[in-house]
Amino acid sequence: SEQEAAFEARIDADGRIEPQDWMPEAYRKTLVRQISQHAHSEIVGMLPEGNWISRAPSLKRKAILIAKVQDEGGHGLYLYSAAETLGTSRDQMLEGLHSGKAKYSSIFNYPTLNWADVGVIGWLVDGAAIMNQVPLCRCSYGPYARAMVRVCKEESFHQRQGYEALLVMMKGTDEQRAMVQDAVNRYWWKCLAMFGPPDADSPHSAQGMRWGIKRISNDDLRQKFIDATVPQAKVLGVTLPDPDLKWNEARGHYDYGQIDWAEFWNTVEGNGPCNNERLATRVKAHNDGQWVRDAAQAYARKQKERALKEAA
Amino acid sequence: SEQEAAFEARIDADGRIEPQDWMPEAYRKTLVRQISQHAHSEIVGMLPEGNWISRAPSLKRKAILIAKVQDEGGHGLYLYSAAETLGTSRDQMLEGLHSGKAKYSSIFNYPTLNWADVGVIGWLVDGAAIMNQVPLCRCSYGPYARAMVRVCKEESFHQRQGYEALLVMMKGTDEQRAMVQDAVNRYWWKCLAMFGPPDADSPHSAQGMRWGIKRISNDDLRQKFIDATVPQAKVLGVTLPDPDLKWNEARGHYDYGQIDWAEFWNTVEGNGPCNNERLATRVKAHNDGQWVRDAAQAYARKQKERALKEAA
Amino acid sequence: MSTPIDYLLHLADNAVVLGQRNAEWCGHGPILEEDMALANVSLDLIGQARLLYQRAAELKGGDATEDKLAYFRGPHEFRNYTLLELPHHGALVGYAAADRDYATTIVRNFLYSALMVHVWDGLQQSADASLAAIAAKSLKETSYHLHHSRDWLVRMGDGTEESHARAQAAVNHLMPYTEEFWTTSPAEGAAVAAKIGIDVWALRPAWDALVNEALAEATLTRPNFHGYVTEGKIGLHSEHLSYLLGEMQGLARAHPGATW
Amino acid sequence: MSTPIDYLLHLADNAVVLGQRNAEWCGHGPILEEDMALANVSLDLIGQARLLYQRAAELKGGDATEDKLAYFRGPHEFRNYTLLELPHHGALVGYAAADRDYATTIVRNFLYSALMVHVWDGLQQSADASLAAIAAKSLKETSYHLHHSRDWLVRMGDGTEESHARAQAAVNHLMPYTEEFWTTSPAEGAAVAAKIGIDVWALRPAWDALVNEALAEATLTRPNFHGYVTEGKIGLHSEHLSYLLGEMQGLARAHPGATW
Repeated sequence: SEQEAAFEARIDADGRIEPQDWMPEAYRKTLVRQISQHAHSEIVGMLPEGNWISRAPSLKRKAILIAKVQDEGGHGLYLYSAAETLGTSRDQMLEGLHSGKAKYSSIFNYPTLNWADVGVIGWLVDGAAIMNQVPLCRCSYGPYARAMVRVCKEESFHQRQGYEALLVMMKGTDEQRAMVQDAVNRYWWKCLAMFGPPDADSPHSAQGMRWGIKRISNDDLRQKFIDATVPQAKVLGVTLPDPDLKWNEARGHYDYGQIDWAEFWNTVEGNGPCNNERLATRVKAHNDGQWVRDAAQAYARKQKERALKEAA
Repeated sequence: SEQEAAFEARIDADGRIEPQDWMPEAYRKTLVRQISQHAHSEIVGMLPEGNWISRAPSLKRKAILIAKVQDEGGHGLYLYSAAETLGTSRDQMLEGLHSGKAKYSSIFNYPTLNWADVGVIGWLVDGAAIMNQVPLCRCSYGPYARAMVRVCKEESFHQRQGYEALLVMMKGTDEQRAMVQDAVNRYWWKCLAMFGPPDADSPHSAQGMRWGIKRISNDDLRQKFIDATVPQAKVLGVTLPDPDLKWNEARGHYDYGQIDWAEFWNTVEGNGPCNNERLATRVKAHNDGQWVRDAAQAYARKQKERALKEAA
Repeated sequence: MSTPIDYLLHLADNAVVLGQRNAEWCGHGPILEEDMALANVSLDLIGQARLLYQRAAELKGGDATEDKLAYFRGPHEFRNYTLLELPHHGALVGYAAADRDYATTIVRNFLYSALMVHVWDGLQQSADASLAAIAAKSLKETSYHLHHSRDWLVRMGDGTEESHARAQAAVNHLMPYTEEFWTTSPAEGAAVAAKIGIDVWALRPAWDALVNEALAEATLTRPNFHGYVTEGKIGLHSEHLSYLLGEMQGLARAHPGATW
Repeated sequence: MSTPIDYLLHLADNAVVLGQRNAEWCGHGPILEEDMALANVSLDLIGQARLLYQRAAELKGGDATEDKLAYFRGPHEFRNYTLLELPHHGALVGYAAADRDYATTIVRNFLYSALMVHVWDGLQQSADASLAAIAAKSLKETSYHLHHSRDWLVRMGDGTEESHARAQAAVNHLMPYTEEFWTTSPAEGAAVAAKIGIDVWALRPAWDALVNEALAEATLTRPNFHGYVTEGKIGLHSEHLSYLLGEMQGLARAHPGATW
């Protein structure tokens, strides 16, 4: 069709698609799925870090952590709004999350077991997320691209904060250093898996590339992340738990070991250590909050009625 | 009436009244009120000490405390049973507690704020309770008297355990000693009030004495408690927070200062620091447990029906 | 401790304890916007606490720091209003477990911020210039907290039958704790005498007006007071504070020499 | 740490953590008799933990004591099954607040004691005579725990519609955690090799039979397992243990040198 041709031409010219523009249903669906999944990840991602707010070991770190978790809520808001421009309501998206139909980043299905996890999530998890997200700032769908610009800016800030917190801990006591190493041991491989399956096993990527939603392949992003992170680990003084990790002069990249994809898929399918807890907590918060949302709606309705009566 | 004369004669001869015996309604009512109030005190009294089980600073103290709180539950059970022999069911008594009609010892309306409170409750609160309760072992109503024999034996054990725990703390660090002194400061006056209003203001006592339910007056018991406790406080090395407390050679007793009866009555009337919390906690436990009790009843009914069917 | 320090600790402990409580909703709020709003309230309060502790540490000298004051004092040394340490549910003993109730949270934030807008306003004239500066900053934040909680109080009271009942229950539960506002602790008395602190008693009519007006708009009833006046600000707390501080301080205390 | 010590700590940590959880009901039970029954279970478990820690401290030597082992090790050093540290409610994150659910408590006590009657039975033949003696004592206690929890499991499952639903939900929630029983930790492997410990894997058919029979009598369904096998016994816990230990250890750690 003519519309389709115009859409394709815009995509080919690296132009932006805006909400009022015509777009193929598959493009719309792919975006809603991806953006809502991203929004859900921000919201569920508040839980593992939120777990340490009450116990932060200094008031400064407590404030930083609250602000960070609050930012994640903010990212969730931008992203839900971006997805809403595609005709899906926040309630519909939440229904998808709560029923288990929609996914969120599997990294949040692991527990935060010591205070250093907070720093490591900033450094590695946010670091990996940024690698994934920076290309999305050039995504073909305008509202998503613009949301991602803001998200990436804040995520970079979080990443630096996380790394800085770890630097301070590594300069501290033996126990503090052990906490950092323990957290790195538990999170390193999970972060590598965040880039998704190897390119060879990633059939959806091609269409995403074609549409300008995905810009760089999983394996390339993963390699980029590893290459950037290894020197940071050295500065920090932690060991990355991969005996196969070494510089390959010929490739100009770090080689690395085998990712446990069986474990990854098992967690994605709902069988990770915290899947049930994360989802049930979101559902409980939503259900427990029903009366509050009802109250706000009832009050707004009453106010409207009163205004109408007065006007009459 | 003839029955009444027989009852009076039995009382005068210091004999025992048993459940199957005739008794005046007022006697029955007084006993139900007193015994159920005593039972409620045991149950509500589990809460202030229960507050420290999870935080007991050694496993030995944790075990001692659990056993003690469990004993209190046991006392509640004997006492509810004793009251049931007078024709009032446990459910009826609990309904009285939960609706706020029935009272319990006001001493449990104060918070337990540090670990030493546990020891002080053993030493002073149980100590005062024993003073009150030992005469009840000779109470005219048989089931109550027998329950009290068992209760008093266990309470004496608790009192010694509490005192012993405080002795260890007083031999410990400055902070431990400060905890003990702080707990004594908060509990001393409340314990003196446990014996009830001065004899001059205690109109119910006469009938209770007449019936052999009450044996010793409030002021006499209070004096006895003070005389017994002052030397213990000296051994312990704590200061009792009463500047007027001193030995009166002439009386052969310790003189002591003014009890704040306004505060006492205010707390009895429901306005102490923890009245709402204690009662609401009991009510919540009861309500939250409804489905469990329902399940047990439903299952018992089904089992009975099955047995009948099989027999048929 | 000397007067201004004790008074600063009262203000700081209020802020840190309520900040700790508000942050508990993070990730559990009734709607995403409220998660963020309460995180914001919490951040403001923690920020206020930091400035106040820093000033107290400065006056105290020696090796005092904001974190020493926040993390290494026991419950009996804390000087916050008892109101602020209560969990987010109705009256229950310290070791009870229960769902959080948003009405309790909102009503408490309202009752406290309705006081603090006046306290901070007055403290802008404190003889302690640092405190005056903290007050000016805190006043702006607290005005927002008051707006936020008042809006929700009205929505809940004049919302559904359930929300009205919950809001009224929270008001009944919490209002008695506000009586502590109107007693004068030694620290407050001395601070007022030194023109460092503010006479809270004088703020009562303004607070009453603010509260009564909001309750009326929310179609809620103000319960009569007949009860126990709490004494958190002289260090006599409820059973709840030791749990709150145990959780807040545990990690810091497990690593006494550490820097974070 | 050496083998027998690690193994003893696994057994002791199991007992202390579940003892701590059971005691949380004290004063909050559904009926007075159950308050007392759970206090009793808790007392037995704390008693078992004490004997096991004492034996471990003896083998460890130096200044080790039961309380040092219970109060001064961190969550990552605890070797209990993850099952035992979970709060008394359904799946929720570590800092969620919720009412306690008695079905969760009962189902957990059942699943654990159904294992431990066999473990203690076998350990009566341990090459460590102290452990064998502890096992004989613990077997009697655990048989009572099994009876108690099994009785209630059946009552709940075959009681009302609500109790059935709650019991089934608790079974669905907790059963996956029992998979941890059947893996062999290094400490267990070494203890078995040294004839000090017992091969839990070999107990699986007996446990299955006990569990399946009870579930059938309770008209409850056993869920299929497909999931994550927890690793508490090698020190990788859920988010819940650090809260439990924070509360349990806080006071003792605030007074490191003190005797109680």
